[in-house]
Amino acid sequence: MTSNLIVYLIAIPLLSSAVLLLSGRKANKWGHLLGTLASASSFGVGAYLFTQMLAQPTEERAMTQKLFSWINVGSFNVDASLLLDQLSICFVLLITGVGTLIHIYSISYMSHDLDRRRFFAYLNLFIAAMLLLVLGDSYLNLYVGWEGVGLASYLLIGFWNQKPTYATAAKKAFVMNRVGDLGLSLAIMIAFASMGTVSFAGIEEAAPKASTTTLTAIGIMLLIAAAGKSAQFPLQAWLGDAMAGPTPVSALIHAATMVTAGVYLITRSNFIFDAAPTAQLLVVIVGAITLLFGAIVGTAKDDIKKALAASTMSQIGYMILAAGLGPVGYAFAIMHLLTHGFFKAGMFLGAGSVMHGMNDEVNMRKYGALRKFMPITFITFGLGYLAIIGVPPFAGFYSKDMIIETALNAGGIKGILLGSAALFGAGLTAFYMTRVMILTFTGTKRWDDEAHPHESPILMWLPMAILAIGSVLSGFLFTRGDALVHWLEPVVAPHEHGEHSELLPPIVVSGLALTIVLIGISIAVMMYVRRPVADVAPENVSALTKIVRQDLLQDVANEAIFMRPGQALTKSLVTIDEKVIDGAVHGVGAMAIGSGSELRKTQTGYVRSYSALILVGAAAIVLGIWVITQ
Amino acid sequence: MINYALDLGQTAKPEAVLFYILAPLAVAAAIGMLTVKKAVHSAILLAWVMVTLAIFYIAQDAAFLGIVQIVVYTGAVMMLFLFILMLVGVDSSESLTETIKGLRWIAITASVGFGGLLISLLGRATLGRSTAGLADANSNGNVEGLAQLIFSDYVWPFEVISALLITAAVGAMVLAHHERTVKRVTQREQSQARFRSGSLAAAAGLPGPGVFALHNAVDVPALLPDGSPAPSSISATLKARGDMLDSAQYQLDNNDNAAEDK
Amino acid sequence: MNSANYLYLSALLFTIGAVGVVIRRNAIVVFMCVELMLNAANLSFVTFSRINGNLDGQIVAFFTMVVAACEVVVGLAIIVTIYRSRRSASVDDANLLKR
Amino acid sequence: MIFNSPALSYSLLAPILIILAGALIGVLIEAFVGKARRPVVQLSVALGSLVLALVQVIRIRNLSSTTAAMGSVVIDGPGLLFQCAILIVAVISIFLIADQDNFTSSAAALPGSDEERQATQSGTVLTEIYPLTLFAVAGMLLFPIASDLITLFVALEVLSLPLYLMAGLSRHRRLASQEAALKYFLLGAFSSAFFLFGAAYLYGYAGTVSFAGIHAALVGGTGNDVILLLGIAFVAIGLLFKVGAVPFHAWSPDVYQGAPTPITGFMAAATKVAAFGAMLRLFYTVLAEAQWQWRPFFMVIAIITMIFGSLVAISQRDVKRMLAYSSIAHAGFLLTGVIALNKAGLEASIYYLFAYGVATVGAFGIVTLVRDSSGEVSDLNRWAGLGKRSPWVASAFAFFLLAFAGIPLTSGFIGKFAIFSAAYESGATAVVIVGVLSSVIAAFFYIRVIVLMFFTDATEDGTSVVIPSILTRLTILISLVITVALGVFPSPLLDFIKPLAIFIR
Amino acid sequence: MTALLPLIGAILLATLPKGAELRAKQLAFGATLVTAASAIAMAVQFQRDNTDLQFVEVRSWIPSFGINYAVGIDGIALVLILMSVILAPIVILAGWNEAQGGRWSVKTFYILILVLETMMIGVFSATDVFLFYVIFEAMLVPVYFLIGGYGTGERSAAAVKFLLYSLFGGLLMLASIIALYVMSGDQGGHTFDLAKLANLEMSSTTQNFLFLGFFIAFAIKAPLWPFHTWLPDAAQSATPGTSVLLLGVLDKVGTFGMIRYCLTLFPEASKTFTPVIIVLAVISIIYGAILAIGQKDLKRLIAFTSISHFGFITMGIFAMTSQSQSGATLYMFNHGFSTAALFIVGGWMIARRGSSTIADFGGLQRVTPVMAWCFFLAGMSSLALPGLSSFVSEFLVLVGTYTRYPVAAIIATVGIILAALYILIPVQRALHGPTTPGNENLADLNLREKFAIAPVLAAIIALGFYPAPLLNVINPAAVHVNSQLGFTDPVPTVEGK
Repeated sequence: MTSNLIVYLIAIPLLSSAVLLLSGRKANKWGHLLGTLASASSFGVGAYLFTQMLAQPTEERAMTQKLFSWINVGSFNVDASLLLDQLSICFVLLITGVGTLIHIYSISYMSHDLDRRRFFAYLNLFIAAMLLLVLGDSYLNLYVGWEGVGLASYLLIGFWNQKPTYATAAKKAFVMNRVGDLGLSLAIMIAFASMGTVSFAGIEEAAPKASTTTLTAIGIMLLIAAAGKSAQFPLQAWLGDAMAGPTPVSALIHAATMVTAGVYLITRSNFIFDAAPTAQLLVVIVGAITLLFGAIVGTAKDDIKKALAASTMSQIGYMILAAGLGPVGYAFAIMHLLTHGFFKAGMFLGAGSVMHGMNDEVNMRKYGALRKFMPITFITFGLGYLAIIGVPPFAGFYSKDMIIETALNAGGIKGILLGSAALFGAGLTAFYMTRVMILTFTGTKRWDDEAHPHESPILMWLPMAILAIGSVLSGFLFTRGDALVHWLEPVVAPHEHGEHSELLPPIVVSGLALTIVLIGISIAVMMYVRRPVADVAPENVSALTKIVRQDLLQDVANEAIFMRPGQALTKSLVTIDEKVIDGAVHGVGAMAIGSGSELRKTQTGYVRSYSALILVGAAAIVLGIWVITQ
Repeated sequence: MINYALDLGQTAKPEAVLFYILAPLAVAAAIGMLTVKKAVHSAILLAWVMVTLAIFYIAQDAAFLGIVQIVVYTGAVMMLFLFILMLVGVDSSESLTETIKGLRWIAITASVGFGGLLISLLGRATLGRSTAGLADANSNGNVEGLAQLIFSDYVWPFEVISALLITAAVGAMVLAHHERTVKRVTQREQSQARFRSGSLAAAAGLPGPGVFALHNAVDVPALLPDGSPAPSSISATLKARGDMLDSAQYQLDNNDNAAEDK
Repeated sequence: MNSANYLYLSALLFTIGAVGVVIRRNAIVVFMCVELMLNAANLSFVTFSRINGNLDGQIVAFFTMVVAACEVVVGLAIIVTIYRSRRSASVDDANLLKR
Repeated sequence: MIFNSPALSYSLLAPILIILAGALIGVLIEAFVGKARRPVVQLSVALGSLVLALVQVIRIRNLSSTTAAMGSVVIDGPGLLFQCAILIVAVISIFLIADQDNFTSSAAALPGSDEERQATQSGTVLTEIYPLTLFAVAGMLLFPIASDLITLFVALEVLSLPLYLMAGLSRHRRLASQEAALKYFLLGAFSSAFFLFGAAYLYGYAGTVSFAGIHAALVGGTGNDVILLLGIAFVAIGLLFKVGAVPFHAWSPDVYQGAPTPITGFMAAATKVAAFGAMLRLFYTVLAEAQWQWRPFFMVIAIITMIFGSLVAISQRDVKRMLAYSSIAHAGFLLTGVIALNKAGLEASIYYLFAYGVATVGAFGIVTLVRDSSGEVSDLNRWAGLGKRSPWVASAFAFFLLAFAGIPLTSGFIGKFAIFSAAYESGATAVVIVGVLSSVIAAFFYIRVIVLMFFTDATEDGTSVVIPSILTRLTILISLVITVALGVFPSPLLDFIKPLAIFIR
Repeated sequence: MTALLPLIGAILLATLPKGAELRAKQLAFGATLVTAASAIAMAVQFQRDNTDLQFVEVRSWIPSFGINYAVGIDGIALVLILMSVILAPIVILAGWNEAQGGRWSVKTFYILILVLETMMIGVFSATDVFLFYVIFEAMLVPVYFLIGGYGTGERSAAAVKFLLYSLFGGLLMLASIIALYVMSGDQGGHTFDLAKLANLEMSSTTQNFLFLGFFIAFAIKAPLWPFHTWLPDAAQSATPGTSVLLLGVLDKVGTFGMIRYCLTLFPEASKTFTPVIIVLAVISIIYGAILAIGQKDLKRLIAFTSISHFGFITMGIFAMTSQSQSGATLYMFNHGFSTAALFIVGGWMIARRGSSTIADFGGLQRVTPVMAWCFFLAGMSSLALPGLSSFVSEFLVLVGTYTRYPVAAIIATVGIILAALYILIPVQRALHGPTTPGNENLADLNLREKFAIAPVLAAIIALGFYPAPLLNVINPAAVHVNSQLGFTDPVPTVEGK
């Protein structure tokens, strides 16, 4: 049985991670090799399974592997069981494939870091967790992977945690992810309470019978989860800071794989969203807002990684938008996810390469004219650039165009709004990505003399090149004969064509999109080629620019709404605990002591007052008798 | 008198007269006991109360007790009190101002309350029977009746009470008896010691009790009531030799000051 | 006259004795007040003896006298001891032990 | 007129007679035996008579349920149990009393005088303590079995007078000791007067002084209750004074503090047993039918006593005073046993009295050990760090305190449990709840002492624990063993008590 | 019975001469190991599906009150006993030197620990209410001396507060026990047998009052808001080992008592009070978490996290679904281990640094990577990271509670966000950032310490993935508890597979 192999997908990197972590410094020499090998073997297993799946007829492609009964209490039965179907294999290949490339890249990129072994251990851990996320056959299994990737992400963002800001960034990411996790766990609870099961298959079966309210509640909770993990509005703030991690991490986790888990979750839960229109509407709203938000933020970033991060956020907004459009959009969401995985990972690696050559400088205003020094990086980065802004025939064109088209066709005013947002986003994307290209590779050199820009070694540029090839070809491959759409059909509900009348014909949409992209590029060229670029960000800019530079005040808002009230609450509760609750306890004690020392004064030491006391006591008793014999 | 519920039957007229004369006197004496300054007076007043009670005992057919009350109580016990009073200082009088804050009020309130309620309660009480009288019980004589009881029914407490008497004796001895650890100094030895002490002043001995002298040397004249030295109180020889000390320094007010300075 | 009057007298004397214990400072006087209380109790016993028509009350009164005598011996011994140590018979001066 | 010669049933009275004989021999020894040999002889005589009396008590346990001495006493199960308890406590205490360091060498000498110094240096000891103790024990033995008011009153005085005397015989801080004697005596006499007055009313009500007669009158009474109630009230005041219940407690802290520590221990333990014995007999048998009148009063007194004792103990700075207030609180707990007025309450009270008595003697035994150059140190602050210097002594003391606090696995816990459950059974829920709450307060000050001994560092002045003499050691050890045994394995005693704990009227 | 083994060890220890510290430690460690082995052997013989009490032993103790030495265990008790006996040797090994700074000898420390262990086993296995109460109260004494004698800082004040607080609760319980005892006398003979007392007839008012007597005692012990204030002080002052036993084991007596006594003896009152208790539990969860965030002292912080965790346990118990009930028991076990890990590792950190203020640490990950990792893992367990054991229990409690009290569950779930904060903030301050002065030369874990912590962490991970061995033992007992009260799980609105 081939399904017995599924567990090895996860087990290999997990085991490798454990070995690397436990073996200590002894493993420093070969740790990175083991890590890469583990990832590659996992990819190998994945590829083999993929071929096996291809060999099966469509209906029999999905396979499950039950490992053991995990939690079994009353009617709450959860097996540790893995599900490999058409949707998860896409992710498996993306994760292990891109993952392996990034492992290879990291061997060189991290070669000077004393803790490279630990880095690889974390990467392996991440791969394992991410695979568990996409392979789990129930929400609870998914949850384990879900938090696992969060943990790996935390560890990797904080890899250089001796720098306090990095450590803070890691913490921020984890906490905001936990907000999302809250949604996921509530979704699971609601599902169990209403349907008595938490497995995908079980819920899919029960969903039609469940009330819309229940499903909407689950849907909203899942959306919160997705928003947390995928840095969607309003839980987007952590992603920019997450760039504190080493660049390969940004490429793998915060561009290609982990952040797209939200898209996976929504796609996987299609049976819930399809039956919960309100939740679906919320999904598209979140997607649309985020894609614009990310794009706008991206226009003002001088930090190359943050600019790419903003772009990631925006692109995932596209995916979420697509996933929110229902059965017509799931495949495109996944497609964009995959193509994005290639080009964004490639670009991040490119950015890493630039930083590698520039003494880890990240400020693009200190770059300029690097094309000559880093030709390979320039080319691979450029291919990714073309893909992301959606120039045909690069991968991004296919996937993004589909999403814009689907959005426009969503029907009515909703369609027009979503479509316009998507189109406007495309223009913005073109603008800021062009800006990145121009600032980094063209123009005049703005770097100091200490920097000696140079091309990266082969171990670094090879993965970049492979990813660049992916960014060029993948879109074409996926859309040829609607390959991906058909591949995914058994998982996401069948595609019902012609449900909505098309608002605009596809060719017009493509044209419109390209025009907007061109406008974006032109503005960028006008702003950054025609005019000299200052090596420090100009201060005399409009208020709007300032706001955009502050990420549209996301951190300010978070601070004002959550952090400060939270801190105030904490402080006041600490005080209340000490003063009021503990104070009451101590008060009782003090009262006892106080009344004790007051009563003690009756013991004056005078015999006569003692006899008076006896007399008073006797009088009181006589009084009592007097009263009761009345 | 107020018509109380407690009706125990009427007594003979003479007894009533006796009671109405003696009872107020007894109460007055008792109250007097609390208000006189001198302990001795208190003791005398208490003795009067006891005698009154003895009379009442006899009036109530308890002749033996009445006699015992006078002989033992008033005679022996009160004598003991008086002895001790002598020992402690028969003239010592006690200020009746209250020193413990609030005690007087508490005492008055409690006692008025206690006494008032007690009497009021007694007035409310009924026994459901009238006075039986002791004619039957005393038919063989009061003393015989008591003896019969003491030596039969109450022989055990009577025996035990001997323990009390022994305790009292042992106790008094423990507290008062001096175990001589060194031989007692005889008067002879004392006098020898005085003269051998080297100072003649010591030889004279201290003035006897009741003598208001501040100095007992032969060279100091006694003082007349106006404070001047009495010329006849000192030997002419000393006067002639000029060994006489100036008695002014022993003037009462000077001496007070000197004492304070010390 | 009603025999009950003896009881009222007894109660009155008892109360006076009790007050004396509270308000007098001289230990000997205090003790005499206790004696007054005992005497008051004895009066009650004798009166009740007559009322009840048996001699038990008189027996108790008799025992009380003996007991009182013993008590007086011990009590006065204690009072004298403390007087010798302190040169004072005031109960207020014995105030080392308090609180 | 025919004189019936009285039948006294001497074998039943033998325990008391043995003790009295011992006391008399003691007095004679004072007269005829040389000074040097007196302590040993006196101790042997005292111990011998106590043990003999104990043996006799146990021997006559099956002869119980009989009146003796012309109805003056009742020999029944509870009476014998009380006598047993008193005798055992006395045996334990006698070792402590035998440690003559605690008593003045010459009571007649002025405090601080040369005479006193010389007497002390010459090694004179006050052996009169032994006969006095035995007299007190005799009174105590008689107190709970007395069955008429005369015997009760006589017994009360027999037990009190020696105690008044002995309270004044401390070697150290003699002025305080004499003051304690004076206070104890004056207040004791005062309360005896109340007792006597109450007895007069009871006699007036019933026409007889015997308990059986009073009970009969109570059942078939003709008049109203006023005289009866006054009688009960005043007799109760006398008894409550002896046990130290609020508001008749005021003597106990002062006397406990001033008296020589062995006497304090003996007095605290044995007097309580005797007084509660008498109280239980009186209220369980004679006055049970009047419970609707007296129980409310007792509940109030019990509640006030428990709370007052516990609260005031908290702020004490002197270990003996603290134990005094603790004994006040315990008097409150024991009063719940009186209130219970059922067989369980009687059993529980007996158990409690015995357990408490033994632990008390042990605790005071330890107090005698903590001294500095000028004698016993009872200032709590100077007990700080005792656990470090003398862990065993401190641990033993801590254990006694835990027993007082009623921590499980000590005798105090079983006692508390038994007595509260009996009270609850009788419906006195409020008393039980107050009892439980004041136990918490009480625990507070016991624990404070433990903290002081174990967790506080010593002050610089040298308080030290003397090496206990073999006798003191015996006292503490016996108390400790009994306290542990009763806590862990109380069954034998409970089973022993159960069949015996039935009053006969 | 296994209970006697540590006691024998204690007696042996007591006979040791004064100076033999090492021997004392070895002996104590050996005794606890033997106990653990014997308990595990017992667990193997335990029949899982039998809901009756097993290993029952009844001996007459105080017949005149109907008191027996009666013991017997069900699945819940077994799990808790296992936890206790496994933690004991670990605590001794981990805190090999922690008795040194105490007021008394090392020997005394271990005697107290062993006596305590005896009582722990006893308290979980007692089936006689009186026996339970005796041990419940007597346990306070060794702990009191452990805190007061070997702790740090305001140790005596903390010890006194702990003792008085517990005594207060205990005595309230005593009042209830007395009432039960008296009632049993009225209804066919005095007894303290749990099963017989459970069948007493009483008015609902009586039941409510008696329930409160028990519940407040347990709520203080557990501790539940607002009876919690003794815990942070005690934990702050106690040695790490003592804290482990205190929070990990002793406080479980509170929650265990709720199951065994509150629910069994007073089913009706339990139902009456459930809403109130659920509210208190939820407050505890949130309140404990928020206060933990606000703490500056590492030990206090851990204490407050425990308050939050005990909120979960209590909520699980009173939600009375099979998931929540099993989850609550499992939670007790897991909390024992994760708190043990936190305190043990935290204790090492504090011992090395000489301060328990979080701000005094910094950058430990560079200096002492192994220790930092252990702390991190323990922290992750405390915040119930999926894949670790505490997740299973926490989720079971939540999901079980949700089916009956959705609002409570939803609010409680917010606790998981706060948990992230209260763990990650100290992790960041202590482990991350630059190595602050004073921390440069801290030593990493030695072999003994690694051996001590390894089983705890291994258990945390292993049981996270495979909790079945425990759940199989717990489930029948938990279902039994619920069914006694007449509770069955709410049925899902939609029947799905």
